[in-house]
Parts: sequence; C-alpha cells; structure tokens
Amino acid sequence: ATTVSVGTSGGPKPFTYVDDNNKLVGYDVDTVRAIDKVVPEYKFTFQKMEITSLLTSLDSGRIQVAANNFASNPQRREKYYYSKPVFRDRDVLVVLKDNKSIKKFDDIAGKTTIGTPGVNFTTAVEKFNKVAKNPSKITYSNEDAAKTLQDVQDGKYDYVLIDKVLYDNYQKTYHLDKIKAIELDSKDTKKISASIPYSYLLVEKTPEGKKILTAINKGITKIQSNGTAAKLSQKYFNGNYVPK
Amino acid sequence: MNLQIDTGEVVGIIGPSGAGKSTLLRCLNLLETPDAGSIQINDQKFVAPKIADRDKIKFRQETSMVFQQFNLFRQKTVLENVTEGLITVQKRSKAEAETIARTQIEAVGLTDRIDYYPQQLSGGQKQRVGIARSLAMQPNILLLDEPTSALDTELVDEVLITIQQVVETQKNLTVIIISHELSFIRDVASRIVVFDVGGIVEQGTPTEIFTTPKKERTKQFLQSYQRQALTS
Amino acid sequence: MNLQIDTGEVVGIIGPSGAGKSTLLRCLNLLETPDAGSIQINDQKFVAPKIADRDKIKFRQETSMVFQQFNLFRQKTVLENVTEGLITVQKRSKAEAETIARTQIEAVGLTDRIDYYPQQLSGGQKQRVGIARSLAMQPNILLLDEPTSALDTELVDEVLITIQQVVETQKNLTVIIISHELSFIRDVASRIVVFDVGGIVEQGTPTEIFTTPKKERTKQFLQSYQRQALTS
Amino acid sequence: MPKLIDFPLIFTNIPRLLKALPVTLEITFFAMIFGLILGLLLAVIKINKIPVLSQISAVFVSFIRGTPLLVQLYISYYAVPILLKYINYYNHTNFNVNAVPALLFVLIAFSLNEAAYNSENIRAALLSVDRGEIEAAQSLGMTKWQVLKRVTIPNATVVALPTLGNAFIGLMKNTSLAFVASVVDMTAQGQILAGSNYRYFEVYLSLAIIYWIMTIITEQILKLLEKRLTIFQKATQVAAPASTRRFWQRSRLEVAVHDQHSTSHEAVQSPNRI
Amino acid sequence: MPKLIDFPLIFTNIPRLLKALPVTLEITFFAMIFGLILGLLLAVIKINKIPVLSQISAVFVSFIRGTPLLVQLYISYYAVPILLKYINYYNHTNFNVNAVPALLFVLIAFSLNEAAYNSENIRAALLSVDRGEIEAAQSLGMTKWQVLKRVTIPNATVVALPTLGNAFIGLMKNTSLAFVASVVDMTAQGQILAGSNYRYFEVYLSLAIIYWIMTIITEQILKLLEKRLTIFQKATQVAAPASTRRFWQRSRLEVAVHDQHSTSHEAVQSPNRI
Ligand SMILES: Nc1ncnc2c1ncn2[C@@H]1O[C@H](COP(=O)(O)OP(=O)(O)OP(=O)(O)O)[C@@H](O)[C@H]1O
Ligand SMILES: Nc1ncnc2c1ncn2[C@@H]1O[C@H](COP(=O)(O)OP(=O)(O)OP(=O)(O)O)[C@@H](O)[C@H]1O
Ligand SMILES: [Mg+2]
Ligand SMILES: [Mg+2]
Repeated sequence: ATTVSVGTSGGPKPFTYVDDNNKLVGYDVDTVRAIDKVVPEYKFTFQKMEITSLLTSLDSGRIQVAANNFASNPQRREKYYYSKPVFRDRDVLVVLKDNKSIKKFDDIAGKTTIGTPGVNFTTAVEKFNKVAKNPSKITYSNEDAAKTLQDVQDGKYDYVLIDKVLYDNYQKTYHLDKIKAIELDSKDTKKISASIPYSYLLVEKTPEGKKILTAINKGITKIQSNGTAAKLSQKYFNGNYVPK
Repeated sequence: MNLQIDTGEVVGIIGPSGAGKSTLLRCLNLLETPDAGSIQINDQKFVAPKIADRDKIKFRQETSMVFQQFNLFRQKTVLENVTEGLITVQKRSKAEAETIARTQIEAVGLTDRIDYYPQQLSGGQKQRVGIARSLAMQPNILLLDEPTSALDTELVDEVLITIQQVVETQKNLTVIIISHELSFIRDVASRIVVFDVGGIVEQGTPTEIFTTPKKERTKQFLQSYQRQALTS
Repeated sequence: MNLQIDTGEVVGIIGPSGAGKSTLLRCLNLLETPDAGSIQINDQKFVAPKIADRDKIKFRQETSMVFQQFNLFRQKTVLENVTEGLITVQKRSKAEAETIARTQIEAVGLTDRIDYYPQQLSGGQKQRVGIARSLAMQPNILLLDEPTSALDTELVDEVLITIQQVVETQKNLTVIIISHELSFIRDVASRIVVFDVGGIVEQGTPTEIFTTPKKERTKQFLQSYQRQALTS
Repeated sequence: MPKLIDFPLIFTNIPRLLKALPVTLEITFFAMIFGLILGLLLAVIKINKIPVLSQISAVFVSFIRGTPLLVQLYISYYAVPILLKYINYYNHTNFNVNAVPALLFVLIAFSLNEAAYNSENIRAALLSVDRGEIEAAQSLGMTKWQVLKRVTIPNATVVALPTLGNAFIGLMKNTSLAFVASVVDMTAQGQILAGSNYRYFEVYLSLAIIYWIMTIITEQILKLLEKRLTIFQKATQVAAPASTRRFWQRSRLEVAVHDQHSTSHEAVQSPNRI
Repeated sequence: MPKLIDFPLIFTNIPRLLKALPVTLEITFFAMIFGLILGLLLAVIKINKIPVLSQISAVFVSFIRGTPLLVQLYISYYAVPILLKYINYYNHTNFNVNAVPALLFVLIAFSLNEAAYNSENIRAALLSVDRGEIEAAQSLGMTKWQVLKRVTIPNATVVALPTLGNAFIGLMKNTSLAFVASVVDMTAQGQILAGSNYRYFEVYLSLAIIYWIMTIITEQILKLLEKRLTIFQKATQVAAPASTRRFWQRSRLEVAVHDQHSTSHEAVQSPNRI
C-alpha cells in the first residue's frame, strides 16, 4: 500500500490530542485510522506540526492529508480537496450569563471579540463584517482558546464564537461560572459556514491527491454506514455528531 | 611617618621602585584611601579612613594630579580636556572655561594643537596637556607622579622644561614631584625627600641629599643610579 | 643592498630606529616577503616575491627566530613550548622531542621551571625559553631581533649571558643579532653591519666599527648612543 | 497545476504589512531604551556588589536568560491577571487588570528581557573603561555621578555599541511573540493576512524582505553612529615615514648565507670575547 | 472560584515534556557543531578576503541576520519542495524531497543560522589572537593549517567561549520553532500537551522550570570548561612583595600642607636653576 502522510497539530482535544501514554488520539485521528482499516490501497501515517503549518505543508506536498477539525470556506476550497464531511458541529456564542444583548448571531454587530487569524470562526466574523453596517470588532491574537473564554468571563470581550464540543470541554476543566453558551439556530449557522457546520479532511490538490480523495471518501461512507463513526463520536463527544 | 610641606615649596620625592612613592601621592589626591592617618591642607583636616564623598571632592579640588600615563580623556580634544573640570566641577560657563583653558594651553605651548585628539599627540605633548589640565583647576598643590617616565628619551626634555617654567612662574604653587630624573629634581626642588619601604629615609635640600647624604640607604640608592647611567 | 654571511659567523646589526633592521631579519625568516631580491642559504635559493608556501616552510626550517616580545605559546608550558616545533614540524615522537627539549631547557638553566606557563615566568626567563625553543629546532641560522629590549634592566644580563654561551658552544651556528646593547654586540659579534634607511652604511670587525668607523653616519650614530647613556 | 506561489502577492502584501510597522518599532524602541537604562542599573549593581540588590538581580538575570521570551510574555500577560483574580477572590477586593492595555504588559516583558541581556554587555563595557581616565576625572573633583556621565558612559558606549546594535536587530525580529498577548506587530499582521487568503508562504517571504531591508538600514545607521563616536580614533596620527617604505619597495634584497667562506668577508675572530 | 491554575500539573507535566528533550538536544548539538565548523569557514573566508566566496558569504550572513529564523525555517522546509514541484511540472520529472526526513531540513536551517551568527564572533576571536604567537609558529616552519590548529584556534577558543556559550543557550530555547517543520521539540511537546488538557499556562511554567535548570547546568559546564582552558592564566605569578603591603597597613600617614611656613623646613632656593 502507498503511504500517505496525515498532518495534525495535536490540539485541540478531543479532535486531536495525545493521551497519557503520549499516543496521538482524538476524533479526527481515530477517524483516519478507521478509514485506514477499510482502505487497503493506502496506509496512513501521522505527522505532528504547528497548526499554521498544516496548510503550507499541503501546498508543498510535505503531507497529503490534513486532519485538524477543518471547516469549509471558499478560499480554502480553491486550494485543497475536501473529503466528505466527517463531523457535524454545533457552534455556540459564548457570552456573560447576564448578557441580554446577544441572543443570535446578528447581535454581534458592534460587539467585541477575540480570535486567532485563519481560524474558521474568525473568518466567519470577518465575513459578517464585510456586509454588516455595524461591524463587530475583532482583536486578533495568538491567545489560546481557554484564555479567550476567561477574557469573556472577565468582561474583556463581549463574546467568542466556538465549537460546542470544545466549549463543553473547557468548562469541564475551568468551571467558568459567569459565562453561558448560546447555540445558534440553523439559519444563523448557515451564516457562518454557508452550509452545515461540517468539518472535513483536507487533501492536496494534485492528481495523486485526487486518487487519495476518492479512497478516503469511500472509506468515510463505509465507516459511517457500519457504525464505526457513531462509536467514535460517542467516545469523544458523548453524543452523535456524525453527519447525516 | 610624618611629612610637612609649606606653601610654595617644591618637594621632590625620590626612592627605589616599590617604596610606596606613588601610593603616598595618590593618597594626597584621595585616589587611594589611607588605612589610617590624616591629611591637612591649610585649615582643612581629613582623617582616614572615613572620608565622606563630599569631603573627598572638596579635598581633591585643593590638589591636582599629573599622571605618569597622562590619562587624558581620549574622546575629548585638547581644549575639551582642559575645560572639562572647569565646566563640570567648577561650574564655570563654557566661554569662561575656554578663556582659562586657552591661556593654560598657550603656557604649555600647544595652541596649535588645541583641536587635536589625544591620539594625535606625541607622548610629550600629551603630558603637557595633562599639566595644562591640572593647572587650569588652579589647585593649591600640584602633584606629579613620574611625569616623564612613560616618554621616549627625546620627548622628556620638553615636559621637564614645561614643569620648570610652571615652578618658576607660579611661586605660590606647592609642587610635589616624584621622578627618577635625578638631575632635574636636583635643579627644580627646594626640598628632597628620600623614600623607601618603611617610610621617609631622610630629607633636606638638594645639596644636602646629593652631595652629603647622611643615611647609608640614600648613598646606596644614589650609587645604583649612577651605575645604571654608565652601563647602558 | 647585498649581504653575504658565512657559516659560523656572528653578525651584529646595529643602526638607528626605523632603519629597517627588523624588516631585514624578518625577511630572512620569510615572515615578511620582500618585494624583490633573493635569499640563498647554502645551495637553496629563494627568489622573491613569489615563494611557494611549501618552499617557505622548508626555508624557515633553516633559520630560527628569537623575538623581541618572546612570543611564547601562552597556553603551553615551557616544555611544550620547546617540543611544539619538534613534534608538529619535525614529526618527532613525543619522547624524542622531550629529550631534546630537556637538554635545551637545561642549557638555558630553566630545568626547574619546565612545567611553568609563560605567565609565571619573568621576562628574562621567557626569553631564555624563546632561545631554547629556537635552538631545539637545530637551525643553521639563529636570528635574534633585539632579544633584550623588552626586558627590565636587571633581567638583561641573564639573557645576554645565555646568548654568549650559545655563541661559544655552537661554533657552526650562524648568528645574526640586532641589538642596541652596543657593548655586548662588540664583545660577541665577529662582524658588525651598520644599517640605516637606504641600506648598509658600513660593515667590519667590531674594532673597525667602534674605534675607527669610516662613515660619517656611523660616527653620528655611535655618538648619539654615548650621549644618551650619559644623560639618563 | 494549482498556483503554488502567488508571486505578485509577495510584493502587494508589503504595504499592508507595513501598516503594523509602527507597533514593531514602538516595542523595539521602548524596550531598547528602558532595557538600556535598567541594564545600566543592573550592571552598576553587579559591579559595586550592592548587598541584597545584587543577589536579586543575579536571580532575575539568570531567570530571563534561562527561559524562553515566550514564557516570560505568558507570565507577564497571563499570570498577573490570574494573580489578581486570586487576590480578589480571597480578599474580596476588586482589582481589574483588564483596564491595563495589553501593550503595556508586552512592553514591560520586552524591556525586562532586554535589560537582563544588556546588563552583561554593559557591565563588560563599563569595566573596559580605562581606569586612568576615571582617576583623572576623580582627581579633578568630579562626583561619582559626574564621572559616570562624563567619562565612563561615553567610553563604554563605544565598546558596547556593536553588541547593543545586534540586540536591537534581534529585538526587531522578536516582537512577533507579542501576538500571544494580542499585540499585532508586523509578523502578526502577516498571520492575519495569511489567515484570510491562506497564503502563508508568500507572507513570510514578504516579511523576510521587509526585515532584511530594515536590518540593513539599521546596520548602516549603526556604522554611521560608530564613525561619529570614534572620531577621536580615526584622526590619524603622524604617518609612518613614507620615505622608508618607499626605499624598501624599490630596493632589492640580496642575502646569502654560504657554507663555504665567501670571498668578500672573512669571519673575524672577535678580539675580546668574555 | 474556578480553578485557574492547576499547580500540581506544573510538576506532573515535567516528565512528559522531558520525553522530547532528546530532540531539543539533538538539534542544539548538531546545529552548534556544524554552525561552528561552517562559521569558522566563513570567518576564514572573510579574514582572508577570498574573492567570490567572501561576497557570497557576506550576503548569506546578512540575510540570516536580517530575517527571522522562523522565515528561514519556512524557506528551507517549504520552498525546496515547492520549487521541486514546479520543476517536476514543467520538466515532467519526478523529484521528490519528501522522502528526506523533516529533521534534516531543520538541522540544516539551524546550522546555517548558527554559522552566520557565530562567524562574526569567531572572526573577532581569530583576529584577537596575538600575532606574535602566530609568527612564532610560522617561524618554526608550521604549515598554515598547523598554525590554525595548534595556535590560532586554541587561543581563539578561549576568547570566543563566553559568546558561543550564550549562543548555545539561545539555541536550546529556540528549537521550538522547529515545530513548523513538524519536528516536536520540548516546547512543541508542551503545546501538544496543553492541547489535550487545555492548560497552556501550566505547561509554560513547566517549560520555564526545565529550561532554567538546563541553562544553569550549561552555565556551570561552561564555567568549568573556561577554568580548564584558562589554566595557563590562573597560575599565579610571583606575588607582589607582601612586606610592603604590610608596612602600609600598619603605618599611619600624616601629611600636612600649611599656608604658613612650618618651623622644621625652610624653602631652599635651588642653587642652579636653568
Ligand atoms: N594603601 C596601601 N596599603 C598597603 N600597601 C600598598 C598600598 N598602596 C600600595 N601598596 C603597595 O605598596 C607598593 C608600593 O607601590 P608604589 O607604586 O607606591 O611604589 P613606587 O614607589 O611608586 O614605585 P615605582 O617607582 O615603581 O612607581 C605596591 O607594591 C603596592 O602593592
Ligand atoms: N617590506 C617593507 N617594505 C617597505 N617598507 C617596510 C617594509 N617593512 C617595513 N617597512 C617600513 O620600514 C620601517 C623600518 O621598520 P623596522 O622595524 O624594520 O626598523 P628597525 O630598524 O627594526 O627599527 P627599531 O630599532 O625601532 O626596531 C618601518 O617603519 C616599516 O613601516
Ligand atoms: Mg610609582
Ligand atoms: Mg626593530
């Protein structure tokens, strides 16, 4: 079988992380492993690297697949192949508990937030700002997500946009008692992702990549129909987040 | 040891290497703090070893030192070297300081080198700037520690002549000079102190010391000098 | 200029400062490459300025230099200083090199300092190590450039005596020595070359040069020396 | 074949990146100036072996040298608010650190870092100053502070300049770390740009060009400064006599040492060997 | 109150981080050694002003000094494969650089970076070597290479050691950048750990502790090394005569300069003033 390099950054949990035995695990990682089992023509190996390097690595052929809870957006679609969706997300707006002014996505107009450049949520707010009369003020930062939640709790920023799964996990660790998560309805969700907030595996846009993509898509269909994907979702998210 | 010097005296200190001559002179400028003892200039008395920084500075303005290694400020021109103390220590205006400095530089014959940097001067010229810098401060006491021993033979004379002129023109200036140029010391000093490890061996007029020394140590020292002059 | 020297000769070079004496000697060791001219040792002839590195090295093994500033290897002990060339250049075994070195160190009377580092030695001792290092290489020609002028007066004699001994015991060794110690040169040299800017002024036996110099320049030079000796 | 590198983008990026240049320069200059002042203080403390202070400063310098700047930034930016929260929690106080702009934390962290690194260079430079000049200044009656200001620092500056110049260049490039504290310098601006078009490689090339040019400019300024400061050295001394040199160049050197006695000179036995 | 800091985690992190220590050390040592060798070469090229090579090396050094290490890593790791892709595309060849392990690119980038930075230090150290010793070695008949090996390098090492030690410590902390090229050093390992337990601050503190200790150990080794290398300096010379010192300490100094003539000495007119 041909070896395919899969890049991942080892964070955030539970999509990709290392367990106590220093073994790379997580929903995205295990999904690729499951695909590996059902796709005999390829053998997948992992490489850990900085999150911002993943895309450059795809460009340069350092890796053929990137697995890091990647969402879709038009710019990315130009440069990379997207697999079938592997995860169906729910996005939440995190605000202070006593915040009455933010209830739905459009309420972020004129409010402040913090985000890492290049991340899907930041891109979503940027997109919102392009059309909004009253844009939302983004502070760009390399702060980790845990700190951004603390910043909301401290009243430093009005809201942040984040995966529900991640939010739940952070809450388990930090017990931030002054903030709440507002789930976005499907209409709002569309505003962010232009489609359902799926996440995907990214594949390099080369002839060889095209073959890999076909194989991966075949594998995804297989693990989603035979229940493997559901089992993984249960294991990592305590619920069914498998795309329908 | 005990040494008394009167205003206007020119004291030459001679003695073997390592006797502590430099150390004595440096104590008179408080560059070295003596472990014990006192120094008195006119009515001001300073008792070692505890001398406040403020007193040190006052004291240093009474004396002025000419160094063996010249110790000019290398980043400053001849003029700036001489005005430096006048401006920062004596708080004179720049114009006033320059007038004083020009007079002193004229006196040591370096008017044409006034904007040169030390590196551009010969050793003899450097030392003459050193003398001008000291005199510009108008000290009561001028201290010279082997002012010519770092100079090539052909440059010694210009400095000695400068010193001689200073001594002759400023009768009220007390001068203490350490030198191995015995014939010069003999000419210029009003009193000579022979120094050795342990303190003062003897003192007296140049004639007393050079022609009728009383102590055996002085004779020895003078003889070793004559021998050296002949062999080289 | 043209200079011929026979095996076993002891040539003393004297002359005013800046005459080019050092430069001449350094050319003989190819530390300085002459712009033109040739140097011939026995049958080997080297024509400047194009001398291959390989020839330079061969040539340097014929001559050996004792420096004014000693130039000992500071990181090496006395013994290692002397064995260095024997081991790296002459490719001798360490044991053999040490035997030779010990003999030479013995000859300059420094056996008890054999494991000292240069920093622990007096100037005179350093220069004696320098001589031992040169002689250990068994050169045909020994070059000495003012070997005592960096030394304090009291240390000069020990080095001069060492050189004298070398000259007396090794009759086949050609020695070229630059020195301002005229009385020494007079004693030790078999021929004296008077050098000045422009080349050789005159040459001859010590008696010829010192008592009946032919050239005016030589007389001048010798006189200026005597004057200096008297004034200091 | 997809467009792997968008070459024009490398250049069109540049004006957009330069918008963040002021932040880079602000951090660099501020940290350099405060780093110098504090570094001088640390150096003086160490040289004079001031009791308690010199121990504290030794630990401080060791910590800064011993840990990555990123960690130091993290501590100054993250630890202070957390500390305040703990204090607020246990003392029922209500200090709020969010009012303090992030930039201040960054500036403090960078300044402290520079100070620690510079202090050793400054110390070496201070110690290299000729004792003689200092004594001359003292003997003129200058106070300690006057000696420092008029003699020691000007002399030390000349010695320390190249190292401090390097520190400056290093600092300029390191400001990118400030992004963990939400301060957007030029490199961070690059990440933001790339975050929207996914062209990281082009942005890094643009940054390389900008930084390289900035470094070259800085080096030229340093050279000029050095020339200024060392004017007292450049002034040539009396030149070596040209005549001698010329003589040597023209003359030919003919030296021969023969095994056989040459005809011209006979070895003469020295008449008075000791 | 939320658990803002998990203190025990700071220490339990440490053994897990240390698993990546070998990578950190590998990069550090490799880059240091090759950086030294190449740096020496660059220094020799610059000192001897070797025509073409010295211009090339000047541009190289300027580029490395002028651009962030991160950018250099990017270029070495990503530009090469992209370049190959273009070549493959237009020439229908099939070069593939991805078989070459990432670590190699990282090592090369770090080595080149070290070389450029070290070359200036090495050059200064080489130039500081006493000409006299070199001449002595030449006059013994050593070849150029022997002089370099036996005299110049040993002497220069003593001078360069402190700066090279600093470079080593800096390098140790900088290896974290290798993560952009998928090499997991200790800091990268820390980021990965924090990705799984969401506790970044604690990881950074753990890293601070590890790096600080490593730095202290390195400094101690350097001190030892320096002691070894400078044994020839430490050996004390003949001590200054103790007797003199003792005399001064015991004696009292009494000097007085009076405005009035003292009784003991009358100013004597020098008999033969010129
Ligand atoms: N304050 C002091 N207390 C004790 N010993 C001192 C003191 N100052 C200097 N010494 C020692 O006394 C010795 C005398 O040194 P000093 O330079 O004064 O001699 P000198 O007479 O000037 O010799 P030279 O003619 O060589 O200059 C020195 O070796 C020094 O170590
Ligand atoms: N190869 C050369 N070509 C031209 N000029 C030279 C050459 N070598 C030296 N000189 C110049 O000739 C002068 C003579 O210097 P050198 O050191 O040889 O004199 P010296 O006779 O040894 O003087 P001293 O007695 O002071 O040592 C020097 O100023 C030097 O600049
Ligand atoms: Mg003295
Ligand atoms: Mg000479």
